[in-house]
Amino acid sequence: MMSDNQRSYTIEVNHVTRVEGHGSIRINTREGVVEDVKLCIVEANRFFEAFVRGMGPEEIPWIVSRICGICCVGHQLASTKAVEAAIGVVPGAQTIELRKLLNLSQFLQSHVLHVYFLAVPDFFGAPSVLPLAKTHTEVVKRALALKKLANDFTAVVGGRTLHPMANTVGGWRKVPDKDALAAIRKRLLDALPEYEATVDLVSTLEIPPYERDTEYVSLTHPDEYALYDGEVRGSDMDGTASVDSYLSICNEFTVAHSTTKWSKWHRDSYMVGALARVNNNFAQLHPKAQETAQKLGLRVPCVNPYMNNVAQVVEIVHCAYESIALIEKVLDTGLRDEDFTVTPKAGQGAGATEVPRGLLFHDYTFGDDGRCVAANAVIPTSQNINNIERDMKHFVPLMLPTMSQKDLTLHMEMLLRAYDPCISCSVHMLDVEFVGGEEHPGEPC
Amino acid sequence: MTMPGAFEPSPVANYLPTTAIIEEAENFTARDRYFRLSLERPLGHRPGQFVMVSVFGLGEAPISISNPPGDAPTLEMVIRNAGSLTQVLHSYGPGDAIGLRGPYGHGFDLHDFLGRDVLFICGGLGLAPLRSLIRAVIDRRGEFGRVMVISGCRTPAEEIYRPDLTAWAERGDVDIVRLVDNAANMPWKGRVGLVTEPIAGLKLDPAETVVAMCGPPVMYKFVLLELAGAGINGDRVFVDLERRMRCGVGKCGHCQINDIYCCQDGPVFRFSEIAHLKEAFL
Amino acid sequence: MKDTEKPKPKIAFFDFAGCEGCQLALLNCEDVVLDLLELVDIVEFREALSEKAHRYDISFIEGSINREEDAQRLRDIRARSKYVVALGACACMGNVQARSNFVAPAENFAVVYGEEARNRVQTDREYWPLWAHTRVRSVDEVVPVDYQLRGCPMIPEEFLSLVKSLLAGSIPFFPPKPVCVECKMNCNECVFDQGRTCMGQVTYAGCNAVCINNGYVCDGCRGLLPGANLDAHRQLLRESGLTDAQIESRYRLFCSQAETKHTGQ
Amino acid sequence: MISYLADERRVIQWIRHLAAETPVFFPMPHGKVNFRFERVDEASELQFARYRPTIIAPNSFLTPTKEEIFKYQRVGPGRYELTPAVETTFQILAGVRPCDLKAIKLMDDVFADGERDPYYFQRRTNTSLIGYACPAPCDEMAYCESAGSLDWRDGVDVMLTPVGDRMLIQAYTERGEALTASGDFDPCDDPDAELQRHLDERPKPFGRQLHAPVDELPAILERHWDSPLWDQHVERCFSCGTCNLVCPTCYCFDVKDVSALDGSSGSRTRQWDACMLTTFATVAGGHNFRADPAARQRHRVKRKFQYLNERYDSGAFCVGCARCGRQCTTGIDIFDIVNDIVDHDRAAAGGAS
Repeated sequence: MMSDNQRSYTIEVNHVTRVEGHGSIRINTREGVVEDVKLCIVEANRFFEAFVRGMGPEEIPWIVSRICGICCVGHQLASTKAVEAAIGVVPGAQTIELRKLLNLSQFLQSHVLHVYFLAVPDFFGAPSVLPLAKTHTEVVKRALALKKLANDFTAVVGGRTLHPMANTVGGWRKVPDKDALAAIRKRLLDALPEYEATVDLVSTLEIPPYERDTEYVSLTHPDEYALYDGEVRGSDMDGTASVDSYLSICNEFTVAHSTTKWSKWHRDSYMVGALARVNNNFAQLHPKAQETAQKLGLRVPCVNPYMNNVAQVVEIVHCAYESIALIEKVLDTGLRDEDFTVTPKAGQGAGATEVPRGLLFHDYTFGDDGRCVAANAVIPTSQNINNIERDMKHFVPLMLPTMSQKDLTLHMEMLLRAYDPCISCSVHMLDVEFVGGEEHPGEPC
Repeated sequence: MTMPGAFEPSPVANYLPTTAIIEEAENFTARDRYFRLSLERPLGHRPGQFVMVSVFGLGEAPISISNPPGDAPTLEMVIRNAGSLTQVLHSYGPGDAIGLRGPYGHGFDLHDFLGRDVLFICGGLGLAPLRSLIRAVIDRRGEFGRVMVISGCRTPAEEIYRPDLTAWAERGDVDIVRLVDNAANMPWKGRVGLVTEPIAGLKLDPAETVVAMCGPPVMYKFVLLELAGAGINGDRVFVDLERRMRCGVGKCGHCQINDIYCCQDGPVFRFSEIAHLKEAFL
Repeated sequence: MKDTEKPKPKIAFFDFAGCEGCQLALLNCEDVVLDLLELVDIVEFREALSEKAHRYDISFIEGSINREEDAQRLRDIRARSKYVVALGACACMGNVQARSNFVAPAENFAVVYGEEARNRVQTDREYWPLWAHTRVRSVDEVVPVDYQLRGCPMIPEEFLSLVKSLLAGSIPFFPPKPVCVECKMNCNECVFDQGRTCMGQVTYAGCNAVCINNGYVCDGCRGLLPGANLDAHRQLLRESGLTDAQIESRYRLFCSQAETKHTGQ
Repeated sequence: MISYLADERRVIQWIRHLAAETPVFFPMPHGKVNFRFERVDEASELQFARYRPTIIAPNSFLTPTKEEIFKYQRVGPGRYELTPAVETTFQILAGVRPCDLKAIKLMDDVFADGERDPYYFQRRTNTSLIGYACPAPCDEMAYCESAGSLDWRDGVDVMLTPVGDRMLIQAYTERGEALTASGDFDPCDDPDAELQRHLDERPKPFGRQLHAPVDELPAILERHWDSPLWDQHVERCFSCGTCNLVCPTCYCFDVKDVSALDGSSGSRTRQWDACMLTTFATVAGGHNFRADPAARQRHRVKRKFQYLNERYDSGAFCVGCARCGRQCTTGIDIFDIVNDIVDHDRAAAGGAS
């Protein structure tokens, strides 16, 4: 009898669950040999970069926030920075601190969501978080409580949780209530044991041991662990590159067999996200986060993409401590309503910020009438896709001899989920294909 | 600082419903459901009054009282499925509990009808409140002249209180005219037409007749014209008006027509007293 | 007040073209998520779980319908659902992306994917999926919709009130009134008094005027109120200094579908 | 009645002193051009000189925009326990202008009519009013004198009347006497003379003037039920209800239940409603008794100048604060509507004679 792995088969996972947006994985194997690996983005087009043309500067961040619900804060911040660069607006110190808080709150929210709701069920062998509500009630309750805390944090700083409206080009429309902000700080302090419990939970998970070295790309900042601002750093380089040069960082290139643009920098592909940030900027993490990394066995440089989940937990701890300190600072300085007006004018500018899934670039050009004439957004997932494909191409032949089709499918889904891909954000990805070299035989999906 | 007259919690009694249990429920039509509830004590109501019916979680709706006044600790009503609350009430049956407060409003005064010929004009669900008065009149049949009931609805399937209408007709001392706008190929022994049509045929004595009417908003104008044509004076016509009522006690403003509150000053009015209110009739 | 036991209704979530923020908004109802699970069976929720079912009591549809294949999938969902609820602005009215309907799909593709991609569409079958985009449609342009949960994002309180209503066997009702009502009850200074302009006068309320409460204006993400006095509103914007082009742009930010829906653009 | 004199600085000190012990609400600048009643704290800037009627009238402290009237809790099959809401917090509304004082008096009449409304009166009982007599119209929109509310002081505990650069402080009630006792004010021997000075110093006429005395308006309005003016004045109307919501004599409400997810507990609430909203007069079957915006506008205007004064025998229910005209985004002003009707009525009468 032929073993599972000797047969020819196609693994198809249509509409991969527990990721943002719609993607499908297809792996063809013939007599134990991987013929092709293919990730299809089945998300419908929404043409953000096309339809924002004609909008005014203040409308842009507000509308492109809608690229993605889960990354809305990141899209808003990166686009706000890009618009400010384009029309020469410099926000005040208070605004920058509030933006950092907004960003931290989103990291806390997104990482908790990803670790507990999207990744952990795999490790518990559960199809979703819902059955865990019965079997691991405290875990689910903790997840919900931590998520609520992060959401309330976003709402206090930004006005509401999703598509917040307080941040705008040049300043803050309504500064947060100081009592509400103090209350968030207190809740974060009270939640420290819960974050610790999250670390303990993740320390019990068995992370698949696969390793593949790649280039790690993130922002980096001389004074702090770069999340809101910085220059771009690749792990293969000395020094940094400016955000303005993002096009030559992503090096978006077209491949003959795919309609999407792929990214590569110093090597064939690179990785962005929590693992890339932790690898590049480990020394600037909060000491407690560094302790966490040690506890969870994350030693930099770490080249196991499944460890991205662990890196997220390290960042959860970092963000919690960082938020507490920053709120304290903001409250000590005092919040005041700022007067700011924005005058539309012609210009071009790019902006970047780290979002939970990695490095995000936005770029806008405004015409003489102050209306947008060109827009571009390069999202973390599109930068990662090339790297995910290379991971899969590397790992599938390694696993094929020992793994059942079912396990292989699960591991490929877990790999994809480890990257926390955000396909909703796929503003200009279409039919991304992972092909084993030659023209692939599959149907367009 | 102590404040003269301050810090005294007022006793809060109004707006609080009491609970009553449904004893009997029956679908009269596809959208009208009959309920009989047992109460702790008699309502003490007059015909034409209404109660506020509560379903906790959904709110309240004003519902007409169908049973005659008296000593029975009972409430009968017909509820039309016409909104979020009434839709839920339609799933209720014997044993289920609902909240009640009331009775509210000014109803009919039997003294206005005593010794007279009485004509009831009911359109559709309008029979529900008028049944209370019809029953009160029939209970004291000897104290009235002619008793006539015109009851109309759109189709035979929409007639409510059918057994009552049949029983009153069988008495022989009440003239019952049952009619539908459209028999729509359904078995129907009554007449086909609008409630205005039989009025002329009743050969009313304008000096002796008192009219009580209730029906959909569109009915009033035409009936009132017909009654005027029959020589019936506006001060002998009593109308029961439907309005949106949220509080039942003359505060919420929804049922206001000019300077009157339908809930508090009505819903029963002597036509001559509100004939000048242009918003009262379509 | 009825105490009879009923089987738990099956609730499903399906997402089409959108940011999935409305599903996230639901996950954000942390206080009630577990209570909700006691009362209903969530049988499809791709963003959070992998489970599936075949018949649904309530299907929540998130996102706009941009391709015929999506329309087919939606029709199939409709056929298997007792109630279909459009969840959020994309499903209710196409949302911001409906603005792309004013431009031919080929031009949009050229802007986003480049001229080359547009040209190859005609010869290379790998590019055929590009043609799949028809136009941005709301859910009710494709199948009958029972209820709408408006807003970008939808308002969790409205979601819960809809679920409560349906669980109680009642009819969910969202009163048709403009945002001004909620804005005034929040004692906000009118946006026009601040020298700015607002869509609140003609926008369906239910958001508690959250944007104005937080120092912004209303951009109409909950859609135009049926019967709203749009002529007067356009005149008001004109008097506030907006050009006709700016007024159109304002309307097209979230409510462009109202213009294109019946013209088949 | 006890009367005092003090300068404004001392009066403000006194209000701050009261606020240290009791919640005090005072009209304070809000946004670019507006005011609203806000709770006085150490940082509050209190002054009387600049004022424009607050966005929402102070009656929101007596009938909140949304209030719970009782809680319910299921205690068994079909059995519910109801707990009525009881509000016992004592509060002071200070700097309340005569237009709003009259409106509060009118609300007292409304909520006492028929079944006395306990929720209103428990707040009313626990609210002290410190009024302030306007020395000048708050802006060019006000028509309080014409509406008959300018000299209103019924219902106040304390009335503050500016006279020259000082203030006459009069305690009208026992509670007012208790409040002013802590003021350390100079006694005033001849308050009537001071009041007269205040009146003499006031501009005449005071603010805009209606084209007919308010007591003639019911009859005039009655003659113009079918006037085309009603349609003209809603051409730019959004039916947004702003005019109702900012009106100190609008009190209509809707009743709603807010329940827990499983329906076992919750509360019954009432919240402000507005007769200009399209579905205000829609009944369960779907019929709308005032579907046309002009009919709703007519109802609103007649309610303020005819219906309610007829019902409560109280004079006009419009107090001339002009909030509705000021807050209307398209500038629809009840003052203009009424004057338009009056002018047409006069013109028609002139034409007939």
